[in-house]
Amino acid sequence: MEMDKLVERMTRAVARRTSRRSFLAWVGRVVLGATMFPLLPVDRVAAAANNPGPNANLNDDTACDYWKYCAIDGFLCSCCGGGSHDCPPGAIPSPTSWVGTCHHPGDGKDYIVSYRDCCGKTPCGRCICGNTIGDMPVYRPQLDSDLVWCFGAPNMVYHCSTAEIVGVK
Amino acid sequence: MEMDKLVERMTRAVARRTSRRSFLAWVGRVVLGATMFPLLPVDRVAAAANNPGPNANLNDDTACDYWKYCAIDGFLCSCCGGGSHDCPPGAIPSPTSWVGTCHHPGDGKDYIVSYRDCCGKTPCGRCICGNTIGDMPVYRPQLDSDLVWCFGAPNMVYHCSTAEIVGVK
Amino acid sequence: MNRRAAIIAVALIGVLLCVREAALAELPIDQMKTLELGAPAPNWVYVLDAQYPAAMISKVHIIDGDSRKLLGQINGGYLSNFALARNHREIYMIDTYYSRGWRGTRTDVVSIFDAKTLTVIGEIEIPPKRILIVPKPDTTALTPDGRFLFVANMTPATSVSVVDLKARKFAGEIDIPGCAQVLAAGNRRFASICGDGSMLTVDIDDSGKLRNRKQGKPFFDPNQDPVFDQPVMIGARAYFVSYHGMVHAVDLAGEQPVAEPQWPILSSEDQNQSWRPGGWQVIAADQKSGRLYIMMHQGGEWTHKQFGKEVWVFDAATKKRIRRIQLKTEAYSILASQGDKPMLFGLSLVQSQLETYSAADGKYLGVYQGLGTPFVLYGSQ
Amino acid sequence: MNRRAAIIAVALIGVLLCVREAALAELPIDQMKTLELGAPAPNWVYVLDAQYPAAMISKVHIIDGDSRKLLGQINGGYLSNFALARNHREIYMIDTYYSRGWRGTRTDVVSIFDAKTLTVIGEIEIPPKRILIVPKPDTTALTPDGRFLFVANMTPATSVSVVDLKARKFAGEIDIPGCAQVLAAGNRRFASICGDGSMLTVDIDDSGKLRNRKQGKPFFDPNQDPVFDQPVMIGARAYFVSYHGMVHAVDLAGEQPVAEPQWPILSSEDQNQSWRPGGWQVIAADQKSGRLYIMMHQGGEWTHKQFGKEVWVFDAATKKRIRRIQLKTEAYSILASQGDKPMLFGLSLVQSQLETYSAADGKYLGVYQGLGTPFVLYGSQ
Repeated sequence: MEMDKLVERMTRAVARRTSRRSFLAWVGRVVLGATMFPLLPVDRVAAAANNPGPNANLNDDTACDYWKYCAIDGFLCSCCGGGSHDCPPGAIPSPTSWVGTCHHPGDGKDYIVSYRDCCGKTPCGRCICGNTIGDMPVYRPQLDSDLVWCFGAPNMVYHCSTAEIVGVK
Repeated sequence: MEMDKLVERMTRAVARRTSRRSFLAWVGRVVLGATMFPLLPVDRVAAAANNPGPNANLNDDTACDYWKYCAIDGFLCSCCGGGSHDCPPGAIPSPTSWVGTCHHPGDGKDYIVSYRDCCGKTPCGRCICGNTIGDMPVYRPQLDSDLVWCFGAPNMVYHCSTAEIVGVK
Repeated sequence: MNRRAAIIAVALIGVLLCVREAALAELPIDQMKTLELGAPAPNWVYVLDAQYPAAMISKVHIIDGDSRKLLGQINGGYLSNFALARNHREIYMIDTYYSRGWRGTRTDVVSIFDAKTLTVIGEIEIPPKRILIVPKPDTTALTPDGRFLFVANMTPATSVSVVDLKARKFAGEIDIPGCAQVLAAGNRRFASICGDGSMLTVDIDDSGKLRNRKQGKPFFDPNQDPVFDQPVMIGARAYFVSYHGMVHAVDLAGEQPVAEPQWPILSSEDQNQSWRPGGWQVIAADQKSGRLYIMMHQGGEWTHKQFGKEVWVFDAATKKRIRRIQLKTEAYSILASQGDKPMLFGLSLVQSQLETYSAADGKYLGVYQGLGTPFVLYGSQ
Repeated sequence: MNRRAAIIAVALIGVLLCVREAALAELPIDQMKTLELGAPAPNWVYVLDAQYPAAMISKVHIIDGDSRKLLGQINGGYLSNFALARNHREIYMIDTYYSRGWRGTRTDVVSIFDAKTLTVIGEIEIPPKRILIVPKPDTTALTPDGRFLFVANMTPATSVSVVDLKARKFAGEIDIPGCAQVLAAGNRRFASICGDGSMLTVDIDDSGKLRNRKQGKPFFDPNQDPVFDQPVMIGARAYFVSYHGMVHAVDLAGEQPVAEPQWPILSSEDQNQSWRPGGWQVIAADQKSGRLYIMMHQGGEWTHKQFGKEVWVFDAATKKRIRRIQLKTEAYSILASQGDKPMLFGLSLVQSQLETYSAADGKYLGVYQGLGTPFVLYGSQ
């Protein structure tokens, strides 16, 4: 039954949801004068990223194996009225996020992807997509996928997850 | 899967939960000077009650077919840390309720039963037991089983349902 | 958080710029934003999800019936109700909140959403008396001109809160002793269903105050054959169906409520097969064609909340049955859309899904799943 | 409502009395009341249910592990935490609420429940900074004497809110830069885990103010083999298990945190079969016997949140494995009770159920179902 599948996806999801292990967030913390957490060099973040490589799907951004989602963790905004890098109506992009690196099988390049949460509504509940590669405990918050990472957003209620290309490695 | 059964019971439940169609409640309304709803004579209430008669179970008050539950509607407090006529710890008996009449297969008597909600906590979610016999639309609120009938309780949040013997017919 | 938000945002921009310097990607850099809803289509449907068992936070799923895709979601409070402005500019959630979620001080508000951005643009506090009941469409009504919102109250004494949406304020409360719920029967009129089987119409003035009330004659016997309390409106005419399958039309536009002669939806053969109307949102209508859609099941006395396995289509004018539509999955609520290609929606509470059918021929079109504990369907027109 | 409640109550009593006059039943008239909890038993377990997807209202199910019956429930807010006083007089929920359920002003409070009546007897407002994370036991800690409650904050800067439960007030905030979470390491001491692989101990005075802090030496390398951040305490000694199966014991009672030499739970054969610790609440302990219970699964790198299919029992003193317990259903969290007949609890998130086992021999005893989305188990001792 769908409800049951949904609940299962939800509950599994909760185990590995939200937080964006981000050097952007780290920058946020620097600016906040709270930079006591060791910074992870980008290449370590890259190493921690899940890279489906040749298997990545290039077309369907509502699928968990979409190339840009190589390390996304949460409900896909693409299934919630948003897009792969757009919040659904009424949800606010968190100014803080986590960055991963995804390989594009088409052009062979590695892209730096910022995983930004959309906040301000209760969990969307659709297209849960999570993996725990590179996921660290809370003493490494910038790598902790269980935190609600809506710091700086109007409120701390998590709605869904996006993947924003911010550059090439 | 249990979760799924639970959700199913819940959702089915919601369709026919709570309200106590009560002449006690009616008395409440009289006192409140709001007695514009036609009073149902007790025998009509009796007629509206669901009477399992010979099949009623006399022992297990956590079962839906327990004799005293002949017209109960909601989550059984007996499964929620309460009893057949006791609220679970921390839940408050609603001063307003609905009255039904249940036949006791043992002594052959018809007992007047007051169905009082326990309020002040979110739905217990266990042992949903509901029937729609005698259930009326909201223009007959004293017979409407979809209302949250916690009028007079500290708040209007429904937790579970009890069945209190208040007399013999 | 605002100072911090600002600071973080600035830092973020800085970093993005640096990153962009280095960017030589074939793929462009994404520009993250928040989407807005496009122009509403006739087959959009708004599904009200009470989110049991948590129950204290409601959710509305806005779904495009044609593509069966989620367009967006909005939240509400405890057993909230929903209303959409006819001009599609605003959405209203009629909410109950407690200061500590499930305890503390109760506050009832009308939350005003921009219907395009789905952001909260205003809030009007109303008396903490709104009826708390499993969601029904007629616990709230919006006047056709969008000026006034009516909210049904029960304490258990019954009244209606009048909200002036133009002035953004609570305009007053009008008692409706012996009656319940609220239907919009004009720009300055609402109607309620009464315990004696009659209807009440109440006229208000431009300030939202009571002008006069008219009690109609009883048109059904609640003790013998009660009508479902969620009628469908065609213009200012309310169509009720009864537990035993009689249709009652009540004209609410005149001096006082006037009921037309009732007519049966069940043939003697139907009765022998114990067909009955039943479910939650039992009756729907196609305004243009004047067709009525009624959800049916087979059962005995007091089975009025059994899930429906068929939808029967009637012509309200000829009072004849036009079609029987088999539902793929038993439904608890139905709705008909109002476009040129009207759609029939079947909402399944237990399966937590919405099925779409062609209203013209009953053809099954598809399903949308994962709707929580959904009770009520609202159309975009 | 109070005036009304009183009036209704009076009316009610009146009616009950009348009815009683006429009562000649063989069965006595019921006297409705609200029950209270009896004396807590060692096998009572408190299950924290985050109630996803609604998420804004938490629930704690209090279950008697012996009878597998529900004793009562209490509610909380958004991703709340739980703490039980050692003297069983009070229960604390560390809550986040928004003034409009899911929007509005955020308020964080410690809600104080009478542990016998489960009614709210007090509330202490704390800074709206508490860490919002999938529930973990060590986001909150209670001193053994029950005087102070520590609440872990993250904004994302980290700190600890100190709550004086005796004075019923927020005592102050202590920054723990570079560290996170909170463990009680004495009546005036808490400890946190730091990003460099060390631990921090912080001593407070009787007013809850910072007295001094000691940073221990790094005892693990977060980049090579991170430890799970939910250790189990035996006395003032914290036992951590790492992703790769090393046990680290850290003594938090001394002048500064001192780690003992790490030891492995995996033989080379275990490693060849790719056994690993994993889940959510991964490690538990029997205080008396000094036994450690660690949840295990078979998987590769980064499978640290895979559900566990076995629980391995180790003697913390001899560092030897005593037993392997097969779980009937894969679990996400485990707990050992502290009585004479210790019980092992296995909590299944997806199946939403709690399984009980004899900790002595691993015998499966039974299951309790219908727990929503449960994450964390708390014992009664």
